Amino acid sequence: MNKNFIQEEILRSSGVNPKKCMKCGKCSATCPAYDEMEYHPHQFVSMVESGDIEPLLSSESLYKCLSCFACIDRCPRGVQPAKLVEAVRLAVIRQQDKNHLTANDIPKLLDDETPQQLIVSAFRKYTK
Amino acid sequence: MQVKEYKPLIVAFCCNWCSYAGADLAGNNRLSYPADVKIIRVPCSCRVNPMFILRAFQRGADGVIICGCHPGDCHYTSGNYYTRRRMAALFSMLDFLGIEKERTRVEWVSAAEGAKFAATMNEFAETVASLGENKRLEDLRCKR
Amino acid sequence: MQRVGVFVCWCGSNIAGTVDVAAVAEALKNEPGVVFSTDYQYMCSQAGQDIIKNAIAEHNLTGIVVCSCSPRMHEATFRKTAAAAGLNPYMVEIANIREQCSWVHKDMLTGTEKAIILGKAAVAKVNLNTPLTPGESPVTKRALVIGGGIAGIQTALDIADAGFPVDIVEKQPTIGGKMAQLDKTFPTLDCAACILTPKMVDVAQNEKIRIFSYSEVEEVGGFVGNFDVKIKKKARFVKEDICTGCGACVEKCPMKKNPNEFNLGMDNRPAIYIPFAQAVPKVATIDPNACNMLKNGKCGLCARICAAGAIDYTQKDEIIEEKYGAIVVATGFNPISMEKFDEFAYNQSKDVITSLEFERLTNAAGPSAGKLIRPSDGKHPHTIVFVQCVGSRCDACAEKGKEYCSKICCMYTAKHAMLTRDKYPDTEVYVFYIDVRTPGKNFDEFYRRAVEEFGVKYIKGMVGKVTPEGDKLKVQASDLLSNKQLHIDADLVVLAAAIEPDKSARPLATMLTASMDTNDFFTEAHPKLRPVESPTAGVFLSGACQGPKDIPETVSQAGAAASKVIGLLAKDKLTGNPCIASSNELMCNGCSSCERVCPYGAITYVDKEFRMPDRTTKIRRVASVNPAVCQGCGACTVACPSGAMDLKGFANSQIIAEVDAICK
Amino acid sequence: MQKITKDQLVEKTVALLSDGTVSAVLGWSRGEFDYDITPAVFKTAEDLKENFVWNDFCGANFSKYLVAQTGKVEGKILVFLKPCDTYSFNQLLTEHRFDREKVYAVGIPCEGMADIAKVKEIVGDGIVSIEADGENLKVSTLYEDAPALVNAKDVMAERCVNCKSKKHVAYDELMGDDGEVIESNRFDEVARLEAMTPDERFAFWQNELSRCIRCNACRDACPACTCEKCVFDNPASSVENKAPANSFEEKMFHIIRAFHVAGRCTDCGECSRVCPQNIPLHLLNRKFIKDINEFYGEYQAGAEVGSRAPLVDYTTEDLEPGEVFDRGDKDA
Repeated sequence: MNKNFIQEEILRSSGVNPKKCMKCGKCSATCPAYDEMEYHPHQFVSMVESGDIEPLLSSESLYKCLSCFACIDRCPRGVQPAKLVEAVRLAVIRQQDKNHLTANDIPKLLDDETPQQLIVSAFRKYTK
Repeated sequence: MQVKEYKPLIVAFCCNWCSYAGADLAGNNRLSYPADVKIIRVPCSCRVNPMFILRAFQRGADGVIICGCHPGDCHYTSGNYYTRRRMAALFSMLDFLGIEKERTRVEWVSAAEGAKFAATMNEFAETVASLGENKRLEDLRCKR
Repeated sequence: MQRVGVFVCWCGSNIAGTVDVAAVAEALKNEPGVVFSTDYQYMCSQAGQDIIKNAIAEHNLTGIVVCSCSPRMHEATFRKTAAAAGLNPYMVEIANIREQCSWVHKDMLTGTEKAIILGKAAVAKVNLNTPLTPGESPVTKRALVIGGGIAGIQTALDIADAGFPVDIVEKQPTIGGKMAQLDKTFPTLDCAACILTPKMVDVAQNEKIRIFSYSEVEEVGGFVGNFDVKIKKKARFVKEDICTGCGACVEKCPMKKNPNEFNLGMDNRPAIYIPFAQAVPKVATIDPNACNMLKNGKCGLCARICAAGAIDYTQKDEIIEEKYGAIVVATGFNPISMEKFDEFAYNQSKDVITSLEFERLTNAAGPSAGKLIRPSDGKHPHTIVFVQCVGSRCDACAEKGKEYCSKICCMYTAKHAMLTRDKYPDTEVYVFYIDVRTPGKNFDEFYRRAVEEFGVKYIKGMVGKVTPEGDKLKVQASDLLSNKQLHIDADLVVLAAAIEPDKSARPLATMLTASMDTNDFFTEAHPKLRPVESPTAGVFLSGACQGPKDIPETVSQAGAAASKVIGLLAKDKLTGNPCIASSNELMCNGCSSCERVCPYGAITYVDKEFRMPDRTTKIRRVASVNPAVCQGCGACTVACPSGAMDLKGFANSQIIAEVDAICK
Repeated sequence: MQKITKDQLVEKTVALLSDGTVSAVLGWSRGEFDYDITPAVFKTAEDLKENFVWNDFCGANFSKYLVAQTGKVEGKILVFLKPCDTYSFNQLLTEHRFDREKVYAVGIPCEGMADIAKVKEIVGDGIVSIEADGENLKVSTLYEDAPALVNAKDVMAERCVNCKSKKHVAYDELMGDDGEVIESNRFDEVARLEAMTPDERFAFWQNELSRCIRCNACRDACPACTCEKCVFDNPASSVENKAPANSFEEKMFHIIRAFHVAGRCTDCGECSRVCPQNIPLHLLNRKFIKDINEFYGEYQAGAEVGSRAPLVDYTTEDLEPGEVFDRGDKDA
């Protein structure tokens, strides 16, 4: 997968427009996992915008984000950094080729243990 | 038999405050455009009634262009916004009836854009010329 | 049938170089209505104009066509010529055969051919011209200024200075507006009161100015030069002309615990109050929601104590009707509500305040007598965090903030930070910014001084959240340049709240039929060339009601609005453009389409009785155009499906005649 | 088959007439044939009992008649409104065309009206009577002894097949149950034409519009065309009425007519119903409606009184007239 393609995929699946960002840093200011992260929420936005995605794909930061969505709530421009983080995670999964789930796969995953919530969120994520 | 050379006839409705002045500026700077373009002065592009456009086509015009102030710059604050909606709807309808869409156009030309005026007219005249005569909207009784 | 004369100008060789002028004159002779046709070297010269005048007399012409340069150049000239010869000036049409013909075409044949067609179009049009007379309306030589802040004060003073009477309507009990609440003003740091209060006194003492304080505009009718305005003077339960402003009642009033609006609720005032010491008019006002006498009929202390006998518990709202020639809107701004910005804990801690509250805290006449303290415990704050752009430049949160930049916050925050460091060098002052915007004379220098001389710590980044913990405010913020998250224990957090137009502006705009943008700022007639006029004739804009502004800008716009008003009031009569819309009542459906597109609110409806063919009568609603307000854009003529609405001078039939002539 | 019966309507009307609530009734009256129903003003119970009709051919939209009739009647006039008629009713109120106080509007449900052209396609000419018979119409002709049975669904008018709403948006009293706004496929035919090449579209319309005889029935029946004087009847307008001597005149008429009602047309379909040449005139109006919905957001004329028609409105972000076509190309 080339760089541009990944960038487009991330933008598409997240639905985020990083150009709306005015670089105020409120996302990072509000982030509870800030100190754990190598790349901070505002950096995600600017790196995705500039297409500098490779470092993000291999960064631990991806999994430090708690998806608390404080950044989405606080961002004055509606950029939604957490959705970008999620999209980058998805891009990683895609690269590992475990990327898709179709409706036909669902029945065999169903058992008494698995919470339905899980199936729903997996479905939401892996069908994008 | 003498073949009459085809020259397109273009009617340009120009807003008094911007494009008409833009046309004057084109003249001042001696920027030429085809003589086929004939300008009718209106106080605002929103004065242009679809009836005028159809009438021009009916009487044998090959193209009609409406020039107004850039959106936001209307002398009357909102006239060109109405023009934009009306003409979008009208042009879409003409297209729906199978009229070549290239024959109608709206351009925003300010009083300072003499060069843009000339360039627009040159380009529009060329486009219309390449379409040939207007046969779909003309009234046969009005033909020269 | 018209008797049309055609005059083809050579313009030296400008036209004659590429157009065979004689051939044009000859060709147009055969057009319908043309009884005379000639050409001349310079039609605009005295000799040329004489040719026109003589021909009008000699051939009894009812209309003339001049084939010459652009009408933008000499239409006015030839109209005057026609008028001098006794012809209605609007019976003149110009065929533009210079700018739009001879100058853009190279060869004689093409040029001549086109000139003839343009001439024919002009002849076809003039055949349908009708004599037009510009409408005249008298001008009421009195101006109304709505809003008594610095914008309204300056506008009123300037208009009064030119000798015209002015009324100021202010909804608060005193004029002065926001500026009266400020401490110092940037970038020169004069004290706001020192420069404002003399102006307030000037207003009070000016014989030409009447102040309707504690009043609101109730209804606006009429049009430019002739507005009819109803003003509601709210009952203040104190006779304004008798009250001396001694303040004895204020001192004795037992109902002391009411939030003081002037200090933004940071301290209390009695039920009867004077907003501040320099108030104009300096008259007490009773708050009917707080006064025990007005609520329960028990007390009456102030009436007993008032030596002048000014208290009147029976006072009622009063409606004043007045005529005005011009109206200036100066309704100003307010900081937006911080209620919805939970992350800054504005509702949770008294020590999170807005910048305007900070102004009051540092103002010598404020709740703390100018001593910078924490509102919660009155202690001196050691660490102060200023947050910029709170609610400004907010795209995502329309229900919380505003999309635009509020313009003044960068500068007043720099001022606050600088003054704090100056007066209390022991404090640590942080300013969190996204961008520092300082366009303005000596503005950037001012901001640099805050950083370089006064040691204010400017940090590029935003505050993410403020958490009250004990007596501290935990501020979590990002420092983008050093890529760190900061945690600051602050004593005071000051929010630079976005500003928005006053809530009274929207209903006022409806009353005035003045247009507004989506943010409720008044729209100007032209963003560059007519910035202080509203598109509605006779309505002018002053100050922040048109967009965020600082004081110097407000004052200069106030002066500009005043000069526009003076220019209008100096006229005895307004002559309008006669090329305006008019409705044929017989065909009008009364459907309101025209009214909806009219940018000027020039169209109203009247019920008219019509005789029907069967001899019955029918009452129908029909459109009526106010000639003093219509500007002649023609938007209504296309909105009208029946063609009842037409534009004089650019009538449907005239334009169609032009189209036909061109396409023939 | 209509759910509400003629007797119910007559009973209701006679009651309102006799208690003085209304002094006249705008209703459907027997015409020359069973399928040829005429709008009429009834003033007496006798007249109503004798001549009032309610069947599958009562398509006429009465809203427009209120413009003239409210001025002629002392007291209130009762009008029957099918769901689609209520939109026209509101639109005319928006345009201040009649006095709401003078009208007593009775909403009645509608199961869809029949199109006589479709009936004739099945049974042929010479129809002498048509009666409702359950789900069917019993059609007797001159040429057949036994009446033909035609399923009402098969002969439903196009506008009813693509009914946009069974909900009444205006009434003083509702008879029967109210329905819902329907997601119809009414724009499919417009979309089909849009997908054609310009030449095909031109040929289509040339074929349709060349049949126009300029009888003005479309205009006269249209509830949006209530002008005191139509531009096409006004010698001063420079575009007054002309016989259709060639291909363009009627195109001009229909384009301008559609433009004049654009944003105001409620898509009631009366134009096509009354066209003696069966020209699908409603497609022109639907094209404007479809465009307006796509360009400026969904708008249903008449859905509420006082709404601002899209063509007398604007936003600063509207699309440019040139983009109208680019948009089409993108879709393709």
